[in-house]
Amino acid sequence: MSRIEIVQLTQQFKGHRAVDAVDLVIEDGDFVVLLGPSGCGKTTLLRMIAGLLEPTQGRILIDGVDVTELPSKKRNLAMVFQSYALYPHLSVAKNLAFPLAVLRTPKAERVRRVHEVAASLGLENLLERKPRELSGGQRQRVAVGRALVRRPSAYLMDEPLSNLDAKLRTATRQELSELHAELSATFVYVTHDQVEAMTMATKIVVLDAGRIEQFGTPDEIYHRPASVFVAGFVGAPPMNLVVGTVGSIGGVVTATAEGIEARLWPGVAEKRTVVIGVRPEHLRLDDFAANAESTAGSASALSVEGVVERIENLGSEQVLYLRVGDTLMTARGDDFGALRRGDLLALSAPIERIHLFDEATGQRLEWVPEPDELPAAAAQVAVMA
Amino acid sequence: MPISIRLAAVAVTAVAALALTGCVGGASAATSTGAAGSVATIPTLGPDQKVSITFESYNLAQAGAWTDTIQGLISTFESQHPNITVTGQAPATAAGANTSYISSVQTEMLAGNAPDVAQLTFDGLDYIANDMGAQPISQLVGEQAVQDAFGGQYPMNAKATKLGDWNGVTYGIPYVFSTPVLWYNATALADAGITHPDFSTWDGLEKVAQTLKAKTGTAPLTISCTVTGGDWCMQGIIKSNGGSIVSADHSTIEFGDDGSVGAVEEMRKLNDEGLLQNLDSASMYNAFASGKSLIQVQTSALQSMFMAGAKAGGWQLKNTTLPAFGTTPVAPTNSGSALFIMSKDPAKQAAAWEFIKFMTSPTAYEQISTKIGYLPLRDTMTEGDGPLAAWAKSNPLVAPNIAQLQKLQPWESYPGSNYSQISTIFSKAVEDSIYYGKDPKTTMQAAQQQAQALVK
Amino acid sequence: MFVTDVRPAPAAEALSNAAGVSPTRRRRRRVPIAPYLYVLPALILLGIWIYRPLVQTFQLSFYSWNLLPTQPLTPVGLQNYVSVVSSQQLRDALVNTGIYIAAFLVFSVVLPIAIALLSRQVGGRAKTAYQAIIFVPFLVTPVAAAAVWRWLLSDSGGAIPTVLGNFGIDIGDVLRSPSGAIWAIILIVGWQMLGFGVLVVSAGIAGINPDYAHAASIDGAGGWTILRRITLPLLSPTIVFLVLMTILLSAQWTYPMIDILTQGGPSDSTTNLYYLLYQIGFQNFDAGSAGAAGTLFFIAFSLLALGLVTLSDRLSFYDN
Amino acid sequence: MAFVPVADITLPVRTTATTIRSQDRARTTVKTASRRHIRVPAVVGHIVLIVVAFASIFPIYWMFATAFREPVDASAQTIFPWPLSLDSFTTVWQQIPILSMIGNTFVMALSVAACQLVIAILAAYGFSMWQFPGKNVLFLFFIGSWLVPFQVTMIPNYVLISQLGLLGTIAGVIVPNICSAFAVMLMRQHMQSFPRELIDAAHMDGRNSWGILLRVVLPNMRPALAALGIMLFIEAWNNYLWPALIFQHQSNALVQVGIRSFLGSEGDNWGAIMAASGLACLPIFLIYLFLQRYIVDGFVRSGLR
Repeated sequence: MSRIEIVQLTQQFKGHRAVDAVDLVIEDGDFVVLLGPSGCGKTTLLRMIAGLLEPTQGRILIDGVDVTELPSKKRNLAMVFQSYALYPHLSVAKNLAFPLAVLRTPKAERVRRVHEVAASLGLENLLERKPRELSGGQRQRVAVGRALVRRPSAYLMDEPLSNLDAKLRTATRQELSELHAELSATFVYVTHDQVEAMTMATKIVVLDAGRIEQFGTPDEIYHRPASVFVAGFVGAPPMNLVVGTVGSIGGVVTATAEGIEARLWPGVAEKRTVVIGVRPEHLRLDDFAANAESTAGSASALSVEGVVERIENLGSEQVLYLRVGDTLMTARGDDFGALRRGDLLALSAPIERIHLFDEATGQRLEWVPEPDELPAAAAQVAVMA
Repeated sequence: MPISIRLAAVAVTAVAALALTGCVGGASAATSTGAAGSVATIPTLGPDQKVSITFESYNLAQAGAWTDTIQGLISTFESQHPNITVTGQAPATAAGANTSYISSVQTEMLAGNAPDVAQLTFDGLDYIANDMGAQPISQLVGEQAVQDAFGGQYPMNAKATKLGDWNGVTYGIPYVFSTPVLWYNATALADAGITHPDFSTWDGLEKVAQTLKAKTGTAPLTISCTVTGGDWCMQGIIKSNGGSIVSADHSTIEFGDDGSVGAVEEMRKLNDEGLLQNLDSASMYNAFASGKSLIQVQTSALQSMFMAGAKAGGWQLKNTTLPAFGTTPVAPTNSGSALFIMSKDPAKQAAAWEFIKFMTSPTAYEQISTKIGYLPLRDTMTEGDGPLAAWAKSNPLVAPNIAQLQKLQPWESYPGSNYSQISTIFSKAVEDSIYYGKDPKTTMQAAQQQAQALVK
Repeated sequence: MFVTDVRPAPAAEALSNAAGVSPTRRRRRRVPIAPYLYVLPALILLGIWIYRPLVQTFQLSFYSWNLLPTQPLTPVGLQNYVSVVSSQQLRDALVNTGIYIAAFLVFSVVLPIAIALLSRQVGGRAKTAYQAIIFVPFLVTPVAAAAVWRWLLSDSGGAIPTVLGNFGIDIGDVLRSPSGAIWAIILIVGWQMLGFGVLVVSAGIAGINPDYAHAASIDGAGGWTILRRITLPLLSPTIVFLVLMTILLSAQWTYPMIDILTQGGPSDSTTNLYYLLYQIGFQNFDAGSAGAAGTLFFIAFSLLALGLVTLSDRLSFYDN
Repeated sequence: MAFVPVADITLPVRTTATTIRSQDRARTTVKTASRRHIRVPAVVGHIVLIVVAFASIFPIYWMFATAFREPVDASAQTIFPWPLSLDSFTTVWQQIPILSMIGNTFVMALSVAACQLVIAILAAYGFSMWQFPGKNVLFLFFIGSWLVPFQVTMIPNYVLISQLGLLGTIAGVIVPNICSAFAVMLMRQHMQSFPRELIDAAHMDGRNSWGILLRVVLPNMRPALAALGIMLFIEAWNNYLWPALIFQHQSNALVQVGIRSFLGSEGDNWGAIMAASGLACLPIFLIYLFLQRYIVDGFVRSGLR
C-alpha cells in the first residue's frame, strides 16, 4: 500500500540532534520496528513521519510523493499512541468513528465500519463505554481499532504495548503480527523492547543517538550485529563483549584476551585491538563442546577459563556468571546445575559464533580472505558510514 | 418555640454587652422615660465625681480646621469641668460611601459602644427619638433648664430652637446649621458681561446660565440639591414652590404633590436646556471650587473650601440666597445637626448636658463660626456689638446665610424606621426626573406611593 | 502408583485457628479519631464565622427588627420574603447581576480562552511575559483600582475621555450615565479578572495531554475541528470552574467598585444583589429584609452551584 | 588480507531521490508542527497580545505617571511624566501616616495568611489522609461556606467581634478570617497528590500522624505552601470591606481603609490620590516582581480541580 522513504532526515532540538541525517526506506508491506534505548530518537523519527514534528532538515516521501510539508491530516496515516490518546470525553464508538467523522464519511458507512472493526477486535460490548471505564487491554484495542477504521496507507505505532502486563503483551504481540499478515499493510512500530522487535518485525531499525546502527531482518540483527552497540543491545542476557587482541600465530589467526583464547582460521592478521563477542547461549561446558565440536577440531574454537561466581536458575535453563580475568561473562544452558561457586571452569564456543568488532569504531569486522584466494570480483570492501 | 428562644438569647447577649460596656439596657431606658416629668430627673454631679463621656461628631471626620476647632472646644470644656473627660470621635463612615452619621451611631449601638453624646442630622429625628432611644432632654433636665440654655444674652434663633423637638419633647439641642446658598464665580460672570446677575428667581438664574452657556459652551450650573446627598436642600426648593414633603402629623408622604412636581420640573427644564451639569455630590463641589462650574446651589458649609478654591484660581467668589419660584416665598431648609444624649447612665447624662450646654454657648459659636464658617444659631451675636459682629461684617459671604435663618424651614425627617430608605427613594426619583428622562409627575408620584408603603 | 503431593498447611490458617478467631469474620473497623481532630479547628471557625451568622440571618428573616438592641423583634412570618421578592429594587438588582455575570464571563472565560490559544501560538518567553503582564491588574488593590479608573474616566482631564475627545467622541461622565456606568464597572472588574482567567485557562490547556490533539490531527482533523471537538471539550472542567468562580466571586470583586464609584447609582443602574444586600442591612438596618434577601441568595446560589458542579462532574474526564 | 569493517549489513538505501521536486530547503529553526492548531500568523498573535498587555498595564502605568508629575501638571496627558516630581508623594506623606499604615497592613495580612495556612494544612491533612464517617458531609460543609455571601455574615460577625472587645484592633480583622475554606480546598488538592508510598513508609518507620505531617508531608510541600501562602497574603492585603468595618474610628490603621478615606478628602488632587494608590499597591507589586513564579503557581493551582 505504501512505501515510505526518508532522506537525510534531521531533527535538531536545542543543542542536540535527536535524529541525525537518517536515510531509510520502508518497503510496502513491511513491519518495520524502530528499536533503541530511550532517547535514541526513535519516537522523534516516528513523529516526523506522522507529521507531528516538522523536520529540521531532510525529506519524507510516501509512495514517491514528498509529504514533508504536508500536515498530518493529509498524509493518510494512522497512529497508535503509547498513551492510546483515546478522547476521554467520547464513547468507544465515537472514538472509533472520529477519524471517519472528520473525513465526513457518510453516516451509514461510518456505523458499518465502526461495527466491522469493533467486531474484529471483540469490542462490540464496549461501544457505549467511556475510555476511563475500560481496562488497559481494552483501551489498547480501541486505539488499534481507531487506527484500523481509517484504512490508512500505513500504521504508525508508538510503544503501544508498554502499558500492558506481560501476559497480555505476549498475546497482543501475536494479534498484531496476525493483523499485519492480514492487512499486508506497512507498519512502523517504535519500541525499546527487543522481544517485540524480534517477534513481530520483518525489518528492524536499530537506532542510537539519532543514527541508524543497523537496518536488517531480525535474524541479521541477532546473528550479524553490525556494531558493538547492536550486539550489546539485542539479546538477553546481552552478548559477552571483551576487549582483546587479534593477531596470528603460525599462520593461524588468533584472538586473545585475559582468560580467553581463540584460534580462528588460517591466515595472517595484523595485530589490532578488537572487541570479541560471543552470545551466552553459545558458550558450552568444555567437555560437551569438545565432544560436539570434535569433528571440527579443537583448533578453531574459542575457549574461556574462569571461576564460577553465581548461577541463576530460570527453570528451563541456568545462567552462569563466570569471572574471567577482570570481566564477568555469562553463559546460558541447562547443564550448569551441578556447578558451585568457586569452581574453576572452561567454556568454549564454536568458531562461527564469534563476533569481532573494531575497538575504536565499534564496527563489525569480517574476515575477508586474501584476494588471491578468491575470484577478483568478490573482493569487496564495503565501507559505508 | 426553639427559634424564638434562641433569638431571645441573641438579643439578651447583645443587651448584656451593652450593660457591660457601661450602658443600661432597654428596660431601664423605658423606666426613665416613663418616670419623666417636667422636673429634672438626673442628679447633679458630686464635686469629686469623675465622669468620662464620648462625643461623636462628623466635624471630626475632616482633618484641618474642623477637627482642630472641635478639639479646641473640648479642651476648653475639660478645663472648665475638671471632673469630666470628653473623648471626641469621628463617625464610622469608611464602611460604605453612603453610610450616614445616624447609621454610624446605630452600628455602634449594635456593637454596644454607642457614643454618649452624638451630633446627628435632622433627617432622622423621628427615628433617633423613637427608635434609637435618644434621651428626652427636656424630661431629663426639665423644660425650664432647656429654655434657660436657649436663652441668655444672645438667645438662640427662635426658628431653630424647635428643630430638635418631637411631639413637644426636646430630644436634640440644635447645634450647627447651614442653609442652601447660591454660589457664583463673579469673575467668570463678569467676563461674560454679567455684572449684576439677578438670582432672585429661578427664571433669573436660567437667563444668567443661558448667557454663560452661550459664551463658554459648557453647562455652567450645578445644583447639589438634585443629587443623592442633597435631599435636604431639595426639600427647600420644593417648599419654595409651595410643595410639601410630609404632612404636618408626619403620617403621610407628600412629595408627589403639584408643588413638588413643579419644582422638579423646573430643575428638569434647566437640564433639558443643557444648563445643568450632572455630577455626583463630591465632584460637584470640586467642580465649583476648581472653576469648572460657575454657579452652584450648595450648602453654606463649604464656604471655606470655595474661598480656598477662589483664591487658588484667582477668581472672586460671591453668593446670594436661594432663588424663588416667581413670587412664592423662598423656604430654605437647614442642613446641619443637633446634639443628642445617647447615654442611659445618669451621671453621664448629667455630664453630657453640661457638655451640650457648652457646645451651644456663645463661647462655642464664636469659635465654630469664625473657624469653621457655620452659621451662629445665636444670630444676635452678629448684630450690634455682639462678639461676632466684626466677623460678620468682614465676611459678606455669611450674610445670605444669616438672612435665610429668618425664613428657615425644618429639614423634614421621614416617619418610621424606614426613613433612610424613603430618603433614598426620594433622591432617586428626583435624579431620575431631572437627569434621566423620566416623567417628573409620574416618577414623583410613584415614589410617593412607594415611600408611603414603607411608613409603618 | 500415583501419590498426591501433600502440601503443608498455610501458616496463617494455623495461627488464626490457634487464636480462636475465625478467619472469615471481618474485624470491625475502628473509627479513627485523628482526622476529626485535624479538621476540628477549621470546622469550629467555619461554624462560628460562617454558619452561625447564616443561621441567625435565617432566623431574623421571619422578624421585623431594625438591629437596635433596645428595639423588640416582631415576628412577621413570611412578610419579609414577600416584600423582598416584590420590590422593584430587587428586580433591578437581579437584572444587573445577570448582566454583570454574563459580561464577566466574557472576561473570565471567553477572552482568556482566545488569549491562551493565541499565546500558545506565540510560545516561549514572549508568552510568559504577556501572561505576566496581563495578570498584574489582578493584584491591584480594589480601592486603588477604583481610584485609577475614576481618574482615567474623569470627565475633566481623564485620559480616556480626552483621547476619545480627540477622535470627536464625547462619552461625558460615564459613571453618571445610567446606560454607561454599568459598563464602566464591568470594564474595570473585567480588567482585573482577565489575567486570572488567562492563567487558569493556560494551565488547563497545558494540562491536556498533547497526544489527543496529535491523534486527532493524524485522524484527519484540522485546527478548528481539534479546537471544537477535542480541546474545548477537554477544557470543559476548567471552564466550568471559571464559570463557578465568576458567579460566586463577581460579587466580591464588584462590591468595592460599586461602593467607591457609583454607590449603586445612577438611578440604581449599577447596583447588584450584594450591594443591595449591603444597603438593606447596613444602611437601612432592616435586619428582617436583609435576612430574607440573604437567605434567598444563599439558596439561589446553592442551586446554581449544585447545577454547575453536577455539570462539571458529567464533563470531567479523568485524563489518565 | 585483513579485517574490514563492514556496513553492507545495513541495507543500502535506495532512494527515489529524483522524485524530490523541491530544492534542498534547509530549515534553520526548530519548529513544532504548529499546523496542528489553527494557523494564525505569529505576528497577529503578537499584535493582539501586545494590545491586551498594553490595556492591562496602562492604567497602572498611568497611576504612577500621574503620581510622578508635578502637581500642577497632574492632568497632563503626555505619556511620560516630565519633569518628575515627588511632590504628590510628599503630600501623601504629610497627610496620612502611610508608612505605619503599610506596616500595620503587612502585619495583618501576614497574620491572616499564616493562620489560614496552618488551619488549612490541618484540615486538608485530615481530609486527604483518612476515610472517616461523615467525611463527605463535612466536606460539603466547607464547600457550602463559599456560597454564603459576605454581606450575610457581616452584621452578626461585627456584633460578635464587638462583644469580644476586638473592635478597632488588628485582631478583630484577623480572627474571623482565620479559616479560609478556599485554602482548605487547595491544600487538600495538594495533599491528595502527595505520594502515598512516602506516608506508608513513614508509618512503617513508626511515626505517628502528627510526625508524618511535620517531618514528611510539609517539608516536601514547600513550593505549594509558599504559593498558597503568598496568594492568601495578597487576598488579605487587598481585603477592604471588613477592615473598614472594624477600624471605624481609625481610618489610618490599615492602608486600604486609609486610602479609601484619603480619596474622599482629597477632591480632585489626582496626583496625591494616585501616589497614595500606588503606595498601597507597591508591596504587592514588589512581591509579584520577586516571587512571580510562586504567585502564578498559586493562582494556577486554584484553577485545577
